[in-house]
Amino acid sequence: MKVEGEHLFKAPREVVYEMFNDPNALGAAVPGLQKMTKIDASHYEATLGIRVGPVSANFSGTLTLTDEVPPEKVTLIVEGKGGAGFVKGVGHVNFEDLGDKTTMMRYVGEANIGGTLASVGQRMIDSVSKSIFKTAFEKLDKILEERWQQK
Amino acid sequence: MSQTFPISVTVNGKVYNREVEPRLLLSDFLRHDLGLIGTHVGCEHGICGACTILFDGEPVRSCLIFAVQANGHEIRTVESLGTPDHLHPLQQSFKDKHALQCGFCTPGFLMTLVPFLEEHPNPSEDEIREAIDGNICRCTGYEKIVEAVEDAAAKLSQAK
Amino acid sequence: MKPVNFDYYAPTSVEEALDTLAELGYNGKVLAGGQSLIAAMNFRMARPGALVDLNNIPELSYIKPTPEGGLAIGTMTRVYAVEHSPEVAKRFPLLPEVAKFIAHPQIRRRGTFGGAIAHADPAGQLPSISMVMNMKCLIKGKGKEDRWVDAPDLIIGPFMTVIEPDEMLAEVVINPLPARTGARYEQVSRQNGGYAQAAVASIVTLDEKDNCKDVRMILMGVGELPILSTKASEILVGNKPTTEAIEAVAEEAAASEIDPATDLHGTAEYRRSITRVLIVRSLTEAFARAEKGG
Amino acid sequence: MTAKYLSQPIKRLEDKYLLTGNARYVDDIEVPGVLHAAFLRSDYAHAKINKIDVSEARKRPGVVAVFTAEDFGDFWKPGPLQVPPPTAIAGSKFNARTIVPIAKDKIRYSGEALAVVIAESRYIAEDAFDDIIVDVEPLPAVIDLEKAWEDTSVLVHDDLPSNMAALVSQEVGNYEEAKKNADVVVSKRMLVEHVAGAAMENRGFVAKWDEQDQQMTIWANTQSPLTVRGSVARNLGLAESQVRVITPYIGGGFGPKVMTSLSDDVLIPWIAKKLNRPIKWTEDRRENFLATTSERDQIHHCEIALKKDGTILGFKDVFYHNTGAYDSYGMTVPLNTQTHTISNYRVPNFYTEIRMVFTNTMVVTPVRGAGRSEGVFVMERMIDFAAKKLGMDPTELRLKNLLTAEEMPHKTGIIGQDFVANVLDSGDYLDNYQKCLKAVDYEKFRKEIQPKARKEGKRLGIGVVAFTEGTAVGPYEGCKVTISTNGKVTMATGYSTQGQGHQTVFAQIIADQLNVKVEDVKVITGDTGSFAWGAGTFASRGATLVGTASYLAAQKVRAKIFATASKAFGVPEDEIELGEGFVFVKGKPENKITLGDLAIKANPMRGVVEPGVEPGLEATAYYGPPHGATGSGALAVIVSVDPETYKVKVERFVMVDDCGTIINPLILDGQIDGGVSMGIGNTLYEKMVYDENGQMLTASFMDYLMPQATDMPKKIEIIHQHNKSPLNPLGIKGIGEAGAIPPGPAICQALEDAFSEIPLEILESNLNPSIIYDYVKKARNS
Repeated sequence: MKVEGEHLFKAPREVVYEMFNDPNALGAAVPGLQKMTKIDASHYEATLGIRVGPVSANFSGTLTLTDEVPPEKVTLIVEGKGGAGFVKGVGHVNFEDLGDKTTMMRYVGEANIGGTLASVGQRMIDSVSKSIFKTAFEKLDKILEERWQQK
Repeated sequence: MSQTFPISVTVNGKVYNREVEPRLLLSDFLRHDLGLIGTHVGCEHGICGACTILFDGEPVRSCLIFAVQANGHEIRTVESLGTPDHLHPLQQSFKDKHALQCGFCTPGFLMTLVPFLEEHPNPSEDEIREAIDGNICRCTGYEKIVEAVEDAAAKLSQAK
Repeated sequence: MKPVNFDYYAPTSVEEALDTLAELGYNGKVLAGGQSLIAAMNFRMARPGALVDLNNIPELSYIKPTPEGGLAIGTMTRVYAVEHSPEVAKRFPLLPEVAKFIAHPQIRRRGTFGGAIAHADPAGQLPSISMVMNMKCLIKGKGKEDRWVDAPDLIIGPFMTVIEPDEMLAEVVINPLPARTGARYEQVSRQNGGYAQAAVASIVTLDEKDNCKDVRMILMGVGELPILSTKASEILVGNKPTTEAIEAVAEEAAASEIDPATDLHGTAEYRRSITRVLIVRSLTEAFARAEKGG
Repeated sequence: MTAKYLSQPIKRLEDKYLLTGNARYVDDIEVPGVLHAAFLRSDYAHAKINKIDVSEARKRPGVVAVFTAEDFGDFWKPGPLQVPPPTAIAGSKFNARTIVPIAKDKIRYSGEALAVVIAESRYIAEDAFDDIIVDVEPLPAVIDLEKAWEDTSVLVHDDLPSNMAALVSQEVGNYEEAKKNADVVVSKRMLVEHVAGAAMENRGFVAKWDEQDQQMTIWANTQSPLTVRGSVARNLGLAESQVRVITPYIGGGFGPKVMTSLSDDVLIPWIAKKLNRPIKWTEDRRENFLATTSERDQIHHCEIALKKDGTILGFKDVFYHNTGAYDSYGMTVPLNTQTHTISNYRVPNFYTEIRMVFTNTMVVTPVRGAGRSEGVFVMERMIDFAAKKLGMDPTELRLKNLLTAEEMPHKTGIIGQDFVANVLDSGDYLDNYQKCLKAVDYEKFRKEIQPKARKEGKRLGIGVVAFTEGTAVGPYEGCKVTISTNGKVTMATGYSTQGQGHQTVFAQIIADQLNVKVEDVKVITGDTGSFAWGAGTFASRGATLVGTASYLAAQKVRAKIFATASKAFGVPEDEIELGEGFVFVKGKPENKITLGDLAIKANPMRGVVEPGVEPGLEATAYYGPPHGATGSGALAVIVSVDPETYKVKVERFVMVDDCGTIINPLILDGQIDGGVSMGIGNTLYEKMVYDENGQMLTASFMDYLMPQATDMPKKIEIIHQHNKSPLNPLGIKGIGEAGAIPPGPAICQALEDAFSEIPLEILESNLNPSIIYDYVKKARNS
């Protein structure tokens, strides 16, 4: 499944980039994230419990940051496995400084979903993934707002 | 074994008292605990209709109800209709019109149609097709099932 | 395909149900008709720790008139009962019209009105209809004041509502529609009883000069959530619902208000295209019905 | 000879059991002490297995045993070639990589078994999946057929140089030469999409080992009980006589249940023997989509060469055929495609090339229509495209090239699934087509109905296509007919039945020969304890092969009746008359001997059964045809398309079919109707989809859409032709797959016709409104 989109952050590019490298911020943004442990500078282990209505899926997996070009771009690799299947997502994230202390983030990536989720959950995947992104951005906006105000 | 619940269910007029795990599907309970194998299981997600039974007179999917929920209720399965030598009029029409082939989906159709014919004694073809849309038959292409229902409706209303 | 184990509770009163839900918290899950939930459990996609079965609470099943002339529907009322209720047909003919599209007769016999709304399936018919009809949802929780939530505020995400784990949807109230109101549901699905690829429901009211006095239109299956159109009222209210005006609504709403997905059964572009078509069909018929008195 | 029952609409004898819930299917078999098996299946389509840790699962209460590939030791080995490759075709290449019962080092499709849990209940067995730790290294999946064929592709089988499973080409005449003389050449790339058999009953298997008797009893809903018996015996080192396979009532087959050497039929008997406990496995619907075989899935590159007047000079077809991860079932499907591509028309020059590829999907084996649908689809589509280019009506082009009765038998020269050169034995294909045009009133539709509808803003289109159905292939089938001492008749065959009405049609044939009541003939199908020879239920061969064997065996018994009666009455045989259930001497009907009493006399306790005479009123016969009998027909459909939503409705459906002698018209029409619903389903609803990572996305009826009652035309109008096959004494040809074959190309033609003002060209076999929308949009913009 192709994942593509953009989001306007109301903060300068450096701040946004910093947030994307901050496991606490990322962790807070991801719905259902239960635990996130740093392995090294760019590797994290995480457990995730996604509850979508009656459907609940627990995943354990890793988050890797690569190809970092601060503050322009970063690639996120998420891998998770659980009883309902697995998810592997690669997202290339670009940050464009719009000059007015706002940053346009554009992301393009691939999400591979496997197992029961993929084989019988097709009709839920789109709306649910949209919802996860939406919730995540809302949370990131809030985090930025707080940080940016603090600065 | 997790916790079990005592249940008392009337199936085809007979009272059964059993202990069941709450997760036991009604379809499995009927088939394997009570040995009423006429109810068939085709998909276990509520689409194929093979497991249709009457729950307090209403046609429902027995794969989407837990046995424990049948406690105190009345179930009817295909076994309550006719016997090989004394077929129910609808069963006879199915036979006469060649409305079944492998027979696996047939009990589900019958249990959907028995209450349907009670409510619609003179159904139109469109009504019949809509009534059986929740039952999948891979063998017959439905045309002969529709004919059988028309035939049964005519017979039943004449008998009244 | 067999469900995992769970604890089972079969309260016989609302009070007992609320006690149990409060005790279970996040571990508990209401079992209403179960027609979506048990299927998901059979696939082991859903693994609730405990189920609180509302099927033994007869007091949750009813359709009764409200003093205002509307209807109050108990959460456990079967969809089939709503579909075939003369009371419902008389006041809200849109409901039986929609109900026929919900899965198949056997599912409607068991599936419940409140359960379907609380399930908040973005492609489900009843959540959308509850929104377009602005139904009032009564939510109860142990030790909490009863609260009423408008349906459009109930659903906050796909399969997500504001109902807390210790709460339950108890009743849905539909207020009477004004005179000269017409409604129409239009849906495209691959098959009879299948999931909607796109659907539109409109409720319109005409004034004495045959101008559009009010319009509510919902677009479903074409976004993360059902979408209440604002374009429809912007363009139509105060004006004659001409073919051109209706087409303008269709054009604009389909272009800017929806975010359909591409999936196995159709592309986003196709869904956009049929949404446009369904808006025209739905509004045209709704206005025609309003003209006839609703 | 009486023919009281043949060709009569005898109501089915089996129905009364099926209708009342008294028919036992495999999941209905209750064996005391049974344990339940469940297979943990791979989420990944392609991966290297590091470790599968089942130690925790073994500790779960209620779990009796858990096995992975390692636990089977030497017993684990790739299965046999269930169907060998066609050695008869010169230059053909075939790489045998047969299916393994459970993944060992590598996973090759999503849904492949990784472990089998044996527990007190299926519920507990599935619980134990949560305890199993699967450590694998995912590999890129091979899915796209054309890319898979390239040398640069990732390999499904690492020990092969490429993903080529087979490369087989056949040619009659010389296509390239013929093309030089052509006025018009059309070439296209077309897809024939992947569909499921989707019998309503999933697969199931019960094995019971009797340690004292050293006997294995198996209940299975297989289309090939004798293959299962043979492989279980061989795998376990038992004699065939120690294994009895019983097929109870079966809830539909449609092809996939013919595949053996799967996880269940290989591993469960071994486990039952090892644990000395009966084991039951019942497949669930998701497993059925993931791990039961399915079919179609071909990509064709076709070219047709014609003269200006529409005469076909030649046809070329290079096609990719997906075999899935393994190719145990040989090349039945693509060979069927090769034979059926040109089997309707005079095509003097034909080049056909199969590129069979391994991919990371479940194995492909026949599904109703098997290969024929694909061949007919591409040929019919190409004729439509050629007609457009020639400016001819598509029906006119067909009328010009269809084979006639005078040309029968017609050798196409293409070697088919039975490894013999295809001979079209009988039929009048032109006549089929003409009758079909007349029945649908093509002229009236063109001149009146369609223009009128168009004026009203409705889009109607018509499609009329021709088809053949290769049926009744060898090697052989047989049966044993016995008259019991109660005068009733038993027939036993190794052939298993899945709802085709065999219990009735075989009884009809036998009842006529023996002059007994049809309900007094009991037919036992697919029980190796009753009859232990045969091949299996496939290729619409039951009525023809077992039917003919029934006829032959009954004739032998009939001869015995006369011989025994002659001796009993002391008169020559020609003075004996056979009444209904008894014999008497002509002119002396008052003195009769019932067949039951005669059966006692044929097995005397004293006296002599003369040398050369077999005792009892019993006989066995076999029938194997020199080559298959080809059914044929034509189909006209009228469809309407909603011009705004692109939803399609089949308004009329008129089918002409020629299957030779009709045994039972009721059952015959039922076979056609069922095939038709599958054909319409395959065209407008059903599609199995694997994503580029090899995930099966349609593993439930939520996404794999089965045709429903309201999806079907109101009436399937059927016209029967009666050109008998010269290959067997009754003149029978098969019918089981006919209905599934022509709906695809007919509906495509009709859709193009509904939009005749734009250059619409449909190049795939499965459509939905969204796809039609795209085609129309593209055509409008071109």
